[in-house]
Amino acid sequence: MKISVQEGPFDAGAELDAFSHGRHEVGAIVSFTGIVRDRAGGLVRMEIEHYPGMTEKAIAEIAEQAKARWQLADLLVIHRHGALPLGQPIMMVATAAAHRRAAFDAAEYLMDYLKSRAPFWKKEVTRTGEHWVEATPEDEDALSRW
Amino acid sequence: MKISVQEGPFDAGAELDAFSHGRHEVGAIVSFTGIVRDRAGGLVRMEIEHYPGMTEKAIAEIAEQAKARWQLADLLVIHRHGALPLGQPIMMVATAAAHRRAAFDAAEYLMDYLKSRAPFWKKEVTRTGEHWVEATPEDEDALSRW
Amino acid sequence: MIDVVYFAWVRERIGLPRERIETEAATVADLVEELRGREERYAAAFADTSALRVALDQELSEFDADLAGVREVAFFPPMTGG
Amino acid sequence: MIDVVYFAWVRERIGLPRERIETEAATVADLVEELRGREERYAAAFADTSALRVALDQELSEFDADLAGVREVAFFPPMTGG
Repeated sequence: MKISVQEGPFDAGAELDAFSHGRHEVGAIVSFTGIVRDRAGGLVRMEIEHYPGMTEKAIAEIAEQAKARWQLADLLVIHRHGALPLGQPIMMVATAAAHRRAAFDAAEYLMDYLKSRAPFWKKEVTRTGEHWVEATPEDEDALSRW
Repeated sequence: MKISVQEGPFDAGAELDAFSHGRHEVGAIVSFTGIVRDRAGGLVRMEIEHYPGMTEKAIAEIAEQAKARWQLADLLVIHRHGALPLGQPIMMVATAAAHRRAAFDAAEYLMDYLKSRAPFWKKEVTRTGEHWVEATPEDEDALSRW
Repeated sequence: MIDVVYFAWVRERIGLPRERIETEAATVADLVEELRGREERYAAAFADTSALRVALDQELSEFDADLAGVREVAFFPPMTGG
Repeated sequence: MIDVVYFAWVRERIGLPRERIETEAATVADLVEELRGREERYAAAFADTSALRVALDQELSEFDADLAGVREVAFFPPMTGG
């Protein structure tokens, strides 16, 4: 199980290959990559703040729950903080399971919980100003699925 | 949109990187990799037969439906045929969308339909014999979600 | 004349991947009946058509479908890709 | 003595990321009341606690939670990771 909270970039393809390498016990690997997107137009960069210490603990807890619930062979969580330019990967999760449904569900669970329960905050810096991204009711509603 | 039905191996990480590169319009990329797994014990290799001509048409149709339904920015399907050793990637799908829910749902849809509607048949060759993998009622039931 | 192709265990039971058949069969079911009457290996392959799928000119179809204008009929078990 | 930390727009409104506070507050709500009374920037940051989340010693908690034994209180808006 790899969990990394980091300022530097990562290579999603290399991470996926390392995560998948030599697996004989799993049939299904799912990955999710979140990318800095220009939602409103004019985005210059995304700034991600986090709560060092709590972040790692919160992610580890979410990861342990996913691992136990779907009997995952393995999982991966990488989340960046700091200033990220447009088009850059923000974060990634990967799950390895015997069957595809477990791998998909666990990856969605990780994403839903990371979004609303891990202490990260996103600020969008555009050509005309900057503002904190607001959590939506859908983010919270997503948790009720689980 | 990349669709490939091929005998040779592929590198899931390199495919994911190529698929993700330079995307400014999407926030979410999901990938699925299916791997040859030793289900019963004693697996020597998996042999995948397909129906050349129909395979490509069936996959293209499934892909077009997913692309339209979830307004995907892009998608990728790679499926191998021939003899595959244990631990090797059999196939891969990837989806790119503005939001994570669309990317996840479209990837699951692609998998569910590729499994039951694209003309591939798997034979497991074990140390004690060989047998064709049977479709399960769950495979067909999975389609009713959509 | 129609091309008939077989996959997976249907191919193995019949013992060949493809053949060209002279037939007057109007529907897939008629063709299956005709093939069943040929030899034991065909009877074995087509014993239970609920375990089989059929494609006409590379499109999934049904056993009651019409064969008029069809050039290629394929018989195979349910798919197991992915 | 308790460490109070702020994140995102809470940090920006109050104008500092962390401070050490001498307090007798029994609950998070008591502490919020005390901070509100300090200066306008605190009143602004804590105007609507339904828009805020609180963590005690790095675990998510509630505004009616007890502060006994707590070393670090964090205030921040709902998370927006992922």
